[in-house]
Amino acid sequence: MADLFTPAPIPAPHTLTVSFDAWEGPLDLLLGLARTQKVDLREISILALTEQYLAFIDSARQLKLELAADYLVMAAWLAYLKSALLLPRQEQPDPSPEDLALRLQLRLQRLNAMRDAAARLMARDRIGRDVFPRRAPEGLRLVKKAQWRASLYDLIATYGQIRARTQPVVHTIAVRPVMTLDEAIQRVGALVGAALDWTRLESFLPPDLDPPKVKSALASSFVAALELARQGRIEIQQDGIFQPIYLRAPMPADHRGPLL
Amino acid sequence: MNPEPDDYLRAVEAALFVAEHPLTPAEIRLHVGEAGDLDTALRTLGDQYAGRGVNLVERGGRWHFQTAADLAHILRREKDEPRRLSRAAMETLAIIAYHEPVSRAEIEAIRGVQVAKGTLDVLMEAGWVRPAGRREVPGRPLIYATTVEFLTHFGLSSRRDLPGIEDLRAAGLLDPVDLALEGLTGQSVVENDEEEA
Amino acid sequence: MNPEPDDYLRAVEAALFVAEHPLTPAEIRLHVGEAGDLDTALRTLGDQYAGRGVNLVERGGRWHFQTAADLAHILRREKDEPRRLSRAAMETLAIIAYHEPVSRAEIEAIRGVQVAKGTLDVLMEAGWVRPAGRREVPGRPLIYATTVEFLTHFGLSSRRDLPGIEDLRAAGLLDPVDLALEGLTGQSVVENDEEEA
Repeated sequence: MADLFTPAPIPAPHTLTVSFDAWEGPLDLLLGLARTQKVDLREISILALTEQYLAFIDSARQLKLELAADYLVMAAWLAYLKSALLLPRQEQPDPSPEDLALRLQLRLQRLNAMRDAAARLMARDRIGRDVFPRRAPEGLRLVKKAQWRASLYDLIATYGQIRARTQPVVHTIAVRPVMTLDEAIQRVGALVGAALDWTRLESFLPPDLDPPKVKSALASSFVAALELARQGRIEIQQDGIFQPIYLRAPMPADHRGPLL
Repeated sequence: MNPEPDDYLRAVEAALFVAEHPLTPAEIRLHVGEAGDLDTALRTLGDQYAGRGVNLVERGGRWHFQTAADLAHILRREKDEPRRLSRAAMETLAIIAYHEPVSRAEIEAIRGVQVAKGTLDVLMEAGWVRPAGRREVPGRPLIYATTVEFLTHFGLSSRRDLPGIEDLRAAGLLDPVDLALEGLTGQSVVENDEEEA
Repeated sequence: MNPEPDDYLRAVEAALFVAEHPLTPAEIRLHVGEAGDLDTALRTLGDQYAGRGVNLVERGGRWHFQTAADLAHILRREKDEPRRLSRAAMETLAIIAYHEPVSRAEIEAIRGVQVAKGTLDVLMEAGWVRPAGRREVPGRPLIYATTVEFLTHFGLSSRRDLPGIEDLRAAGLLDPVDLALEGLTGQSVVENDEEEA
């Protein structure tokens, strides 16, 4: 802020010791020069300002100061403006040099206004420099209180999962609907005595069986028939592969038909 | 406030206001100098701030402003933050609900996993679980049970409203996960079907 | 101080006292509730603290306590010195504050030099300037504006408090040169109007 509160060095061509670092570009330099005219910027003579600027640049050149290009561009433009302003009015180019001069004046006014505004802004009572808040406020605290969410479904579903996960898996062997071989031997042995002629194996099955049990009964009865035949208690006949199987009680030897 | 606090009083007030910690009179004087009667200024400030939202207090020879004790509640604002229970907490809660009262070891035996300390804390903080005495076995472990708030939250009039094992089974909630998956893939699970029926 | 500040006033006072940053009325209400007239309470507190070593101030719609400016010398510490701004940064800040929102090209038009890369960064890092969208013109340049922290730091209740802003506006010094030129030469004024609105 030192550069703000110390007034810009007022350049005068005969005491030129200015470093160009002090200027923020040619417009800034022009504004500094304009302030030396000590008049309201609205009253400023652009022609006089132009001459001041060009003299300043010349002095700088004689002192072999390094001049940034934009200062030289401004110098060239101002030299043009000066010559145009000096021309008789009817010979002046378009846009008129008066308009150009006015434009420059307006720009200087605006830059000057912002420079003053910046100074007044910086001079305000600033936090941490002029006014102070508490250095260690306790702070307003926002305490977050957990609002736990869980539904009854979550609860019971979770419990079900625990039980399913941790219970030993028990394999139960189902009791199948079967007819045992003993049952079949008894049944077939009893019934075949009553049959006089060849009778199909299926006829010896109990009536009203469930379909799964029918197969079991058929298989058991077949094995029972083989067993009874081996014991000589019945005879078996089948005409070909996959043909019906017939059973009957044993005949006297001469009546015996073809054996299986 | 008083119409015209003098500059010395104002300086003491401001110094105490910005201070990072309570100040001794000597520390205050480092700021405000010797141009006034510090004891009087502190007493006057104390009187002026008495009964306000901020008071000037002296503790062990140091002075500082602090908020009035009865206003503490407004400086700490609570905000509800909805959160879901972790899986571990949910399982623990379910086991307590179905088996209460249970000890931690029993919960672990049922879960097949250790129960972290924080898990029970969360359930107690939520107000759903409470310690319910000790089991009279060696080690006298703490046992846990559910609370009335638990019943309220889950809309139960009593623990008997919890669906039993058979209800869970009927709802398919006891299906082992892999079996349920097998069913989903359309493969035959014929034999077990009959068992479940 | 007043003999009997009511509890609502006391609560507002305490909340502002402990707050870590300036509070909006909405933030204050979060703590003190709706049981009183906040505007009145703030005005009353402001009056009560006026002229004291500590004042209640409003900056950009936020309220905070701060020490009185004339006591700065006893409170300032060396390390408090705010960061020095370059002249470029100060001018750029002023231009943004008085013209906002402005684009970089507009800042450059006023200053007659390019805005160095770091200048806007410094102002944004200080928290005083923020990007405020883009101007809907070719190139869609970024535009900048000041922040609430800017108002707080420089002790401004609002941008209307910017020193001399009404005079500058009345003098047309916040209008772009082209616009002013057209006005001066009696030509019609057009395009830039909206930007200034």
